[in-house]
Amino acid sequence: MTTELPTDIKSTSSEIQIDKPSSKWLPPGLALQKVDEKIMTLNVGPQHPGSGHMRLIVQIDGDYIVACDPDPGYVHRGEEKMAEYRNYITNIPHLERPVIHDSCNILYPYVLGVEELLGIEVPERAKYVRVIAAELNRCIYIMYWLAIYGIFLGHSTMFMWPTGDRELLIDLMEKMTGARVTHSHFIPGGVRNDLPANFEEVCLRQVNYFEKRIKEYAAVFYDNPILIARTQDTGVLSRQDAIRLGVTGSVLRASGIDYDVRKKEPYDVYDELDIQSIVMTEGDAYARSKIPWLDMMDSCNIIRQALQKMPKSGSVRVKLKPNPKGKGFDTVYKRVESGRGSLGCYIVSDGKPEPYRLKLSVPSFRNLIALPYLLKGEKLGNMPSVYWSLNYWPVEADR
Amino acid sequence: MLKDLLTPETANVFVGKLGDMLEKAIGKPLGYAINWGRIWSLWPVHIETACCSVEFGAASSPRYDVERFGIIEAFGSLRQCDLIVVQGTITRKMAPRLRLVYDQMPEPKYVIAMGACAITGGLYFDSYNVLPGIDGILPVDVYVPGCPPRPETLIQGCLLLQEKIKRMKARTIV
Amino acid sequence: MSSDSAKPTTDSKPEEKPTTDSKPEEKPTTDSKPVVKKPEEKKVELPAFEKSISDKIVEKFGDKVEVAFVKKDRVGINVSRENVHDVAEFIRDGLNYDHVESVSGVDYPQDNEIAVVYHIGSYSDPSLARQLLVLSTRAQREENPIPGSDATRLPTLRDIFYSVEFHEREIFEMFGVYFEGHPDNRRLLLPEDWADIPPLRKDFAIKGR
Amino acid sequence: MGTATGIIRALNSGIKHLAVKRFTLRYPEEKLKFVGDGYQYDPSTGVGIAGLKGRHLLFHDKCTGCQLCAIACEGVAEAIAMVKVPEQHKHNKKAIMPQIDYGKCVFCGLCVDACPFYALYMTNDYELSTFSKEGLIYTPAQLQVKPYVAQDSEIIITDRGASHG
Repeated sequence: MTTELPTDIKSTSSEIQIDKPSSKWLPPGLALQKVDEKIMTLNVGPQHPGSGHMRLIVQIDGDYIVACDPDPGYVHRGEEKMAEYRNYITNIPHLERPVIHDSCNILYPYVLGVEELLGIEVPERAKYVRVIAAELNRCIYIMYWLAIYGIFLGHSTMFMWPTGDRELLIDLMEKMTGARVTHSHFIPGGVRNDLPANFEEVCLRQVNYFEKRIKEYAAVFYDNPILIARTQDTGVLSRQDAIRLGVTGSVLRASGIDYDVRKKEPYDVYDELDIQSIVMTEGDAYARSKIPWLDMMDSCNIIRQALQKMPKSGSVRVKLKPNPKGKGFDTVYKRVESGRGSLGCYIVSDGKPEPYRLKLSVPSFRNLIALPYLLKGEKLGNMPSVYWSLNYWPVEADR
Repeated sequence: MLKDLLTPETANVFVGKLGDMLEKAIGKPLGYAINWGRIWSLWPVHIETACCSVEFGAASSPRYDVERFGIIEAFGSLRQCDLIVVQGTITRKMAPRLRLVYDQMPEPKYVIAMGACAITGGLYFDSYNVLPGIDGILPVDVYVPGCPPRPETLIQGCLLLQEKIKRMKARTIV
Repeated sequence: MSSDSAKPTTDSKPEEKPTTDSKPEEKPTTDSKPVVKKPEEKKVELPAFEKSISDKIVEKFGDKVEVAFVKKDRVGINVSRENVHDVAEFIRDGLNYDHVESVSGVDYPQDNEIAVVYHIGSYSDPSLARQLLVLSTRAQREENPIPGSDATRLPTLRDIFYSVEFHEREIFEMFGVYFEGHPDNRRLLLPEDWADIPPLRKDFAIKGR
Repeated sequence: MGTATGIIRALNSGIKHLAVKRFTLRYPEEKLKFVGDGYQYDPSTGVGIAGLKGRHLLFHDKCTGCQLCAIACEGVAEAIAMVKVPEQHKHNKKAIMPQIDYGKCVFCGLCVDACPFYALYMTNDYELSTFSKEGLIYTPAQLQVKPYVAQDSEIIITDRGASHG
């Protein structure tokens, strides 16, 4: 089942006839809209294993999805507003909450941006520690994503194995930072604490074992004919449309565009490390689900390189003044490659200890736009695989 | 003598006393048995409300394997569930939906507030869109602190809930 | 919460007036003096490639556009709201930028304006992979906003960059900027019963602050 | 690869796991081993010491009641409140010490970073679940007690897979 690719993308979400808010207006889910005799409106979520913290309002004709209107915002917590009332240091625990299992990566652009605003030079060792933490966190994120992908497809083994194996890396992060998922480890000017004794050795051993483990997933999951039958040629996103929709991360690379921020705009020490960015050209759900898995092997490689090149001793943190502030009006936009794609942070400073405006440009929100487009014309049973293959984490999209 | 006692006036009293004795003899063990059944089949509703669901997933991973205790098994329909674990922040948009889910669950039902956001609002104490804790909308049985709580803390909370159910009267909740 | 939000915040002092009117000759902030090391003042020269991009835009539009800053990998352009559509079209067709990465609103109550900042990047042109073009425009700000039916309006860029669709919906609900021509100006993230002013405006005060 | 071979390969890969060691940590009986005694901070060098961010430990003989931890927490979670303590210390004129509400605390450790007198550390204690909200509020007297946390297992990687000792 392939999607008809229109030459000119029309609005998909706007085709659902939802009345403008009025006094009698009900939430779109509670008001049943009668569109056609044949077409039925179906609400998936927010309490549904296949949607998570968001709702998809789908209209189906028989088994085929006619239109889909995502309804995010169930975890909208106003991070950006609250950031305007907190200084650059106390913002740190807040800004990692949108993706707690990828918390180093979501904090990364913010920390880089604040360093540029304040003009702080980071010690060399701290840069390597950050890269290791970020890559470990990327693997932790992808493993959790993979586990839920398995559950979505009814593949329970693929829930158990990744959640189990990701504990190996969580254990490493816990040794490093003292918390399982919410590390609050990066700070403008370096990292909070140095690595514990003989961390390098333990890290190398566990990462090697981890890599051996994830290679086994090929037999049970990626080469599994049932998975291939369910995901191949499902939700195809062509190269041209991927560019126009402005998607990012694995979704983009599955459509044949070689774009990885670590490679194109290297931050910290990524320019000294050898990174392959994996590109596939099919653009279907199978390619989108395979790229993160290959990314993890790449991450293991990067961790090994970083462990080798890291200075064995030295400072990891520059001492900051209390309440650091920038000089006058300034803006900065920094981006990093997170587990889901390019993650940007736009900070407007007006010379106070608090940011004047802070905007997180999150990959989940950018990928969401592809969902109504991809689901159009798919079977309803393919909805979970297409939805989760977009690498979408609702808490992040809502912020 | 028995005949004297069993006058029509006192018969009602005797039957009532007999009922009380039966209640004491059978009711307590029966209640214990009912509770015993309940504590080993605490199945949660599959509702993720925020980011604590990551550690909730980790609790059922092979490392912690919370199903050893007969609790928190990943399960389908909310009409057959008796535990709701509120996994983190409840926003103003989510709150009516959470209550809707809770109301659809059959009695008896238990609530675990997981994470600082569910207990008091946590980090989001001054956010414009977050409820300061879920006490206002659901009766909470056990509080599991942390942001997010470690799986061990969640398991400990679940064991506390089992302990609590064991001491509850089985028939107070019909 | 609604009662708090009615009163304007006090921390937006008029003397610290943030303006984007900085000239391109001004030194880029990437080279701002570091606190810890490198205390020397060095002569700033603008990066050549970024300068050529901004020159192309200035050449085409003359004084309709204003170059806000030219930093490493970032070019900032300020446009008035009448010209933003034309400039964006030129950016797509003439300069090969093809998608919008982020759309942020910034509220400036002291200027009585709301800035909408588009960060535009390119996937199809490898030479532009590092670059981001920061296109900034400003909408008129109303003291008592009625989102959708007051003067806070901007032309949409959705027909040029399709990827702004959800971003512009977010700006609409968070700042009350109505995008004319956008087919789908509906609420996205906030609860359905939200009746307060758009929350990311500066005069919306959060609890206890 | 044909459909049948694919399925057989998948089954084979699963069956091999019967020989792999059990990864489960039997939690209430055995507990995880952590690095060090919990997260600590050295104000003189400005670098932390790696460790678990668990429940706090307050040294009454070092706390001066300067409220820096409460100020640090103000922007994060407002979990720390300064309360009167009955005991008198020469360095603590106001006789106030932090009281931590673990219903609000997010275990970020920024209060430990803020303390200039080595008075506030974090420990390995993470078993804090209670029946009531009030039970989560730890007074200075409760924070003084150093918890005993059994630490007896660690991930061990052998040829037969990873396990907990």
